[in-house]
Amino acid sequence: AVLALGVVGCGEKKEEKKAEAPAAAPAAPAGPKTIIFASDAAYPPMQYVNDQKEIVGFEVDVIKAAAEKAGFKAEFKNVAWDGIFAGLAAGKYDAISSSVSITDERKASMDFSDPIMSIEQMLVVGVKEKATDLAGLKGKSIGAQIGTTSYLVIKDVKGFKAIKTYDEVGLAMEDLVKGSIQAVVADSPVAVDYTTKKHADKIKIAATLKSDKVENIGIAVKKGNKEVLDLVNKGLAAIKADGTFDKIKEEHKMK
Amino acid sequence: MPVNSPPTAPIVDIRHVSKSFGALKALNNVSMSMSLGEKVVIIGPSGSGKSTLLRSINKLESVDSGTIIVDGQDINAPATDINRLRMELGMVFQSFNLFPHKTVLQNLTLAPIKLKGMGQAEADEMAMRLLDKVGIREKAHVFPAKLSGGQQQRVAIARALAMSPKIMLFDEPTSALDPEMIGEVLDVMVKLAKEGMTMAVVTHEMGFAREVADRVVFMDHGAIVEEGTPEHFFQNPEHERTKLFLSQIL
Amino acid sequence: MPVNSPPTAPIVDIRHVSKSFGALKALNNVSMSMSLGEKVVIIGPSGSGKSTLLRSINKLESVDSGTIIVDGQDINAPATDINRLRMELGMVFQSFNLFPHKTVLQNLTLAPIKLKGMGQAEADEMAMRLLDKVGIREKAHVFPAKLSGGQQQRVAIARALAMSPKIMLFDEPTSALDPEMIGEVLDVMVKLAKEGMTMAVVTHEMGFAREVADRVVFMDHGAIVEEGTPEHFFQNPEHERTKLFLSQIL
Amino acid sequence: MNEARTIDVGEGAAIPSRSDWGLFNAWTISITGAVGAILYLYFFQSTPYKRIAHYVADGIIITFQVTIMSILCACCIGLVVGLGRVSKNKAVNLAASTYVEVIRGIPLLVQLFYIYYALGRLLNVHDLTAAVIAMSVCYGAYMGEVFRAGITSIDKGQTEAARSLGFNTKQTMFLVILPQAWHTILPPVGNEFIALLKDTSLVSILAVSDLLRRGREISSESFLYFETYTLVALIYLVITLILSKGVSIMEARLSHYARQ
Amino acid sequence: MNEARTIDVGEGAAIPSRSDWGLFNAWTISITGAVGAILYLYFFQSTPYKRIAHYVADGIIITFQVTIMSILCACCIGLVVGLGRVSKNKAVNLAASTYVEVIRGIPLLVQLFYIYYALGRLLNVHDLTAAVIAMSVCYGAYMGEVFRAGITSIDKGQTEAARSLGFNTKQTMFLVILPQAWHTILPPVGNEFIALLKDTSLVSILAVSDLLRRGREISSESFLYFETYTLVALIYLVITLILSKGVSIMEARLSHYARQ
Ligand SMILES: Nc1ncnc2c1ncn2[C@@H]1O[C@H](COP(=O)(O)OP(=O)(O)OP(=O)(O)O)[C@@H](O)[C@H]1O
Ligand SMILES: Nc1ncnc2c1ncn2[C@@H]1O[C@H](COP(=O)(O)OP(=O)(O)OP(=O)(O)O)[C@@H](O)[C@H]1O
Ligand SMILES: [Mg+2]
Ligand SMILES: [Mg+2]
Repeated sequence: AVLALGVVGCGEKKEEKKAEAPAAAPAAPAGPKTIIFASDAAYPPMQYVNDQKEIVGFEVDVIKAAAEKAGFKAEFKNVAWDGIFAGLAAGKYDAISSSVSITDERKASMDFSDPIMSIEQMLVVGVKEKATDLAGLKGKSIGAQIGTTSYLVIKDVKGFKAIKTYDEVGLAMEDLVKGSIQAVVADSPVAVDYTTKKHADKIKIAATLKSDKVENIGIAVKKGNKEVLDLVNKGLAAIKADGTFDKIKEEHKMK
Repeated sequence: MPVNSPPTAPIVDIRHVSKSFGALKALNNVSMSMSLGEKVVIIGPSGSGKSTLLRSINKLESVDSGTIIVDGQDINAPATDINRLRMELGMVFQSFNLFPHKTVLQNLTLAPIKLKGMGQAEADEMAMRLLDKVGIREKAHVFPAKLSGGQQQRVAIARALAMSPKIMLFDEPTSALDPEMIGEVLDVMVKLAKEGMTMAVVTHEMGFAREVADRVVFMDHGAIVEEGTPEHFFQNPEHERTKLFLSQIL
Repeated sequence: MPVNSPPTAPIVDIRHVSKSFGALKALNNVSMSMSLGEKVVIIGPSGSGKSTLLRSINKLESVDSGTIIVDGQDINAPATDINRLRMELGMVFQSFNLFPHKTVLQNLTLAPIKLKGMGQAEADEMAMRLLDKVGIREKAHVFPAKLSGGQQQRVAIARALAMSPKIMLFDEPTSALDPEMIGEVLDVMVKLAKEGMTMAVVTHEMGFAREVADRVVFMDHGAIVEEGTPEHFFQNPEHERTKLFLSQIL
Repeated sequence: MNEARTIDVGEGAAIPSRSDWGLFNAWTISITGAVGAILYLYFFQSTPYKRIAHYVADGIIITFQVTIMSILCACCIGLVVGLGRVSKNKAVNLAASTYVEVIRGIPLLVQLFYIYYALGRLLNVHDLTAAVIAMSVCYGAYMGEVFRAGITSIDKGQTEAARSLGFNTKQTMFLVILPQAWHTILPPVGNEFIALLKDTSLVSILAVSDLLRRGREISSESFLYFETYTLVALIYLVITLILSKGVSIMEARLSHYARQ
Repeated sequence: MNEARTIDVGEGAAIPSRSDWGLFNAWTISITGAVGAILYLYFFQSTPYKRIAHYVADGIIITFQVTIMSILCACCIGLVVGLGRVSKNKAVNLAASTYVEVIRGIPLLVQLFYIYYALGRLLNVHDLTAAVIAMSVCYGAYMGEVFRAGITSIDKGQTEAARSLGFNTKQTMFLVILPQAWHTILPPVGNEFIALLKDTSLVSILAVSDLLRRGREISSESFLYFETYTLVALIYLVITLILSKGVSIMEARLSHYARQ
């Protein structure tokens, strides 16, 4: 599947295509609609940049598969997370595919597709740390990526020495490995990825933070953009129905 | 040179002009006029307002009150195109002010080409004629920095003449020059005077004043103290102030 | 003033000293010595190496070859503590070089306090005595910028004296002064000479040389051309070059 | 002093000049060291440096693209602002001065965020354009001061001579003053170019794929922070050193020209 | 020209001076406008500006903390570098010059990443400390040039007079030269202070909770990008305007002092 999406080149190429997008690709007049997805591609294994500078990952593959089924063309654009919603509102792209959790606050300013999957918030700590919940980390420093639901979990918890926000979740993990902070809260797929692949010997998952609500991730579109939403939902439903979704999950070794 | 106004009407008419710099009255109710072809030499001690008077004629300095009529036009009237009028008034500065990024020839041709729409060839030819006149034809393609002060000032005169002005204004054209070079510039100015150019000259060169001036004007403290022919002026000055000045300078 | 070396041994002994600035030979195999209490006046045209010679005595200028012995110590020897030795050598510059951020009194006391560990009170008292001597006691608490050139130079002399040097070096101490002020500085220098100070003075003041010098040294092109008593010097100079120089300067 | 300060705004590189012995030699040492280090790492420590080098290479092009487009726009803005700053028209003058005062009072990074996110809704431009706009707006203010200083460095007599020949204000400026001012203006513009090139690293925060962004991408993926940032720093260093030498040569040429 | 350039490194604010009519008035307009806008937004547009203002307030303190600590360290480094740059000892001189050349050749943001992430594993320092180290190392190079220019601005005669009294090099520098040089040094140091304050916005990238970081946090959470960045920019503007007025007053005082 990875090879099939090798079209996306460097930033420049993407821009050119974006500019042509409204003209509905004159070279192929009857061609499928192109949807541009913004992605904070520093979020392995969901979406990240590989050695060929392509945006790849689980969610990317899901969207590509859905696109095939629903008959649209998906293009990905790397966007820094803390401005990703501003860009959507400004119409710089059609949708956000960046492990966006569906929350009530966000629903107020954008529309969401059907859930792709549910995730949980996980507490990641150093291998020697004994604490197994947030309370056990009082007096220590904790971090999360800026503007994420992970950050919302810790934002209002009292008793930490410092609550730090990072541009990228990887930078938070790096600080954890370095010892600048003692814990990171992150989405479950990301937490698993970092603790099993990248820094298996240095950090571990201490706990899954229980919540009374189920947290789902989905594709965000500008409020009222029904056309895109319908296409995405159609594709998602199709791949879930025919087992493609589970196959991709397996490929990416997701539980 | 075409003459538009009847010979009796003055070509420059300065009436009750005053000008202050802050608290300092640089010009204090000055009136003076020049008729076509007349050569007026303005003298006076430093700071007496000579330059200010000369510069106000082509509005490099704008006056506070009074009127200045040049060639029939009030230079301060809103309808007057001062840039047009300035083409009638050639000005030569103490510090030459040649354009250092242009050759001597280009210094002469720039304004005629850009302002009068003269063709390159015509302008070049005219410029060479003028350079001949001031005696430095051979320096046409040299940059000003390579010239001596005297040569630069002669180019500056030629540059002003290139616009075929009706009147030439000189503000101490030889004061910045070494003694050896003063002569060559004065020679050009005398030649110009003999050809009938209307000239207003601020200078300390009394020999020039004696030889060329139709009228000498003596200024002090922003006012014209005395004026008259060179003969009157150098032999029987009326005012004490004039006598004192002449005794110092001669 | 305690004398360490026997009176016969020279207190300054310059032997075969040369010094170049790039291609220019500022000093060319110069030898000269001074004994204790002697006053030597060095004269010569501009650029002849007078300043360089004087400055090389306290190593403000380091020489290329030759030796300089001051008070028994080779100033270029590695073992010599040049900062210690400089305390024996008071220097007065053409441009005064007072410390503008210190009062007159502090200018005098800074070095004795910091370098000799003198107490504040003792230093102040000594400084006031010296200011008395140069005649500007009343300016003790004023900043140098408020003083005239002559006053500044007298302070500079007092500052040098505050370190109780054995030898005083003067490099054209009056050249930067207006004529009215030259006298007041020379007076102080004459007084100092009368008290028996060893002095090397570069100057164009021939009157001073006549009155004070034990020996006059004439330099040209980096070499000593002629030396002798003032009488010999001003009445019967031997060399053509000396005669020419004296004829120009007197 | 004031005059001098305003023309010498640059936070560019340290320009090596022959009169500054230390800097002149330091330049040689630095460039030799930096180029040597890059070559050594690339050829003798191929893993992982070769991989990093290939990954970040296209970032250098983006960095130059942003720099060159921004400096061109900044020069245009700077010319307008500089003319405004010397204008006798009080309203124009004040407008230009206020622009300079406000823009120089706000950090470039904040301006970047502002233009990108805050104004993003109004002017729907893509990243590279937003970056270029922000850099130009910011450097336009600095450039304005450079132009102003260049214009005021020309003797008043030149204006008077031109005006007395009959040229109007605009002709005087473009035919007489500016052609002379560029000698004064060019070296500080070169310096601003270097400063701007360094500051383009800030656009990496907007996910523009410049040199630094590429470095951040590969380091966060490969965890080769030390190796990546060493290489990125060396690349920036070599670029600015070469440019600063260029400015130094230009300065020497122009001052030579000015003397003749 | 060279001398002047090196002391006037500042990318600080545009310092309003009485001799610059336009800038002087522009300052008044800008500060009135900025303060007025903040007050208006806070009191008459309380939602959402009050919320934003309260959220970012503690960021201002961090910004000042980083600025003040960094400028102090940078001054110390600058003094050492400046002394090195004027040293007659060729090795010392070259070391100082190379430091200046290299540091000024690398973007501050790259230096920040380098110190924080690349060297971070070796020297495991607190983020604030890393920020201060990086800012100090970078500004130390600029400050070194300020000190160097200040030192060389003192007449050579002062050194000669001090040396001839018997002071050694160090005593001469600290008792005679530096006490005089601070008049020349202080205004550009003030300017560097402003430039540094603006550049502290970069440390927001290291997850230091300064003013800009706080702004980014609240805007990414509340989606009030326009409102947040407007307020943040205004706060920065007011701070730098006030500081630039301070520098301007200091400059006038010192030049008055120098005249007396
Ligand atoms: N732009 C100016 N601003 C302020 N004062 C000025 C200005 N131009 C001239 N002045 C003052 O006005 C007075 C008259 O100046 P002006 O140059 O006309 O004298 P002048 O007779 O030409 O003297 P000089 O022989 O020195 O050239 C002088 O006191 C001068 O200082
Ligand atoms: N630091 C220096 N660098 C280069 N050349 C120098 C230096 N100091 C002196 N010189 C040159 O050395 C020569 C001797 O200089 P010195 O100052 O000793 O002459 P002087 O006799 O004192 O002249 P003056 O009466 O002008 O003071 C002069 O040609 C001078 O230009
Ligand atoms: Mg005059
Ligand atoms: Mg001398």
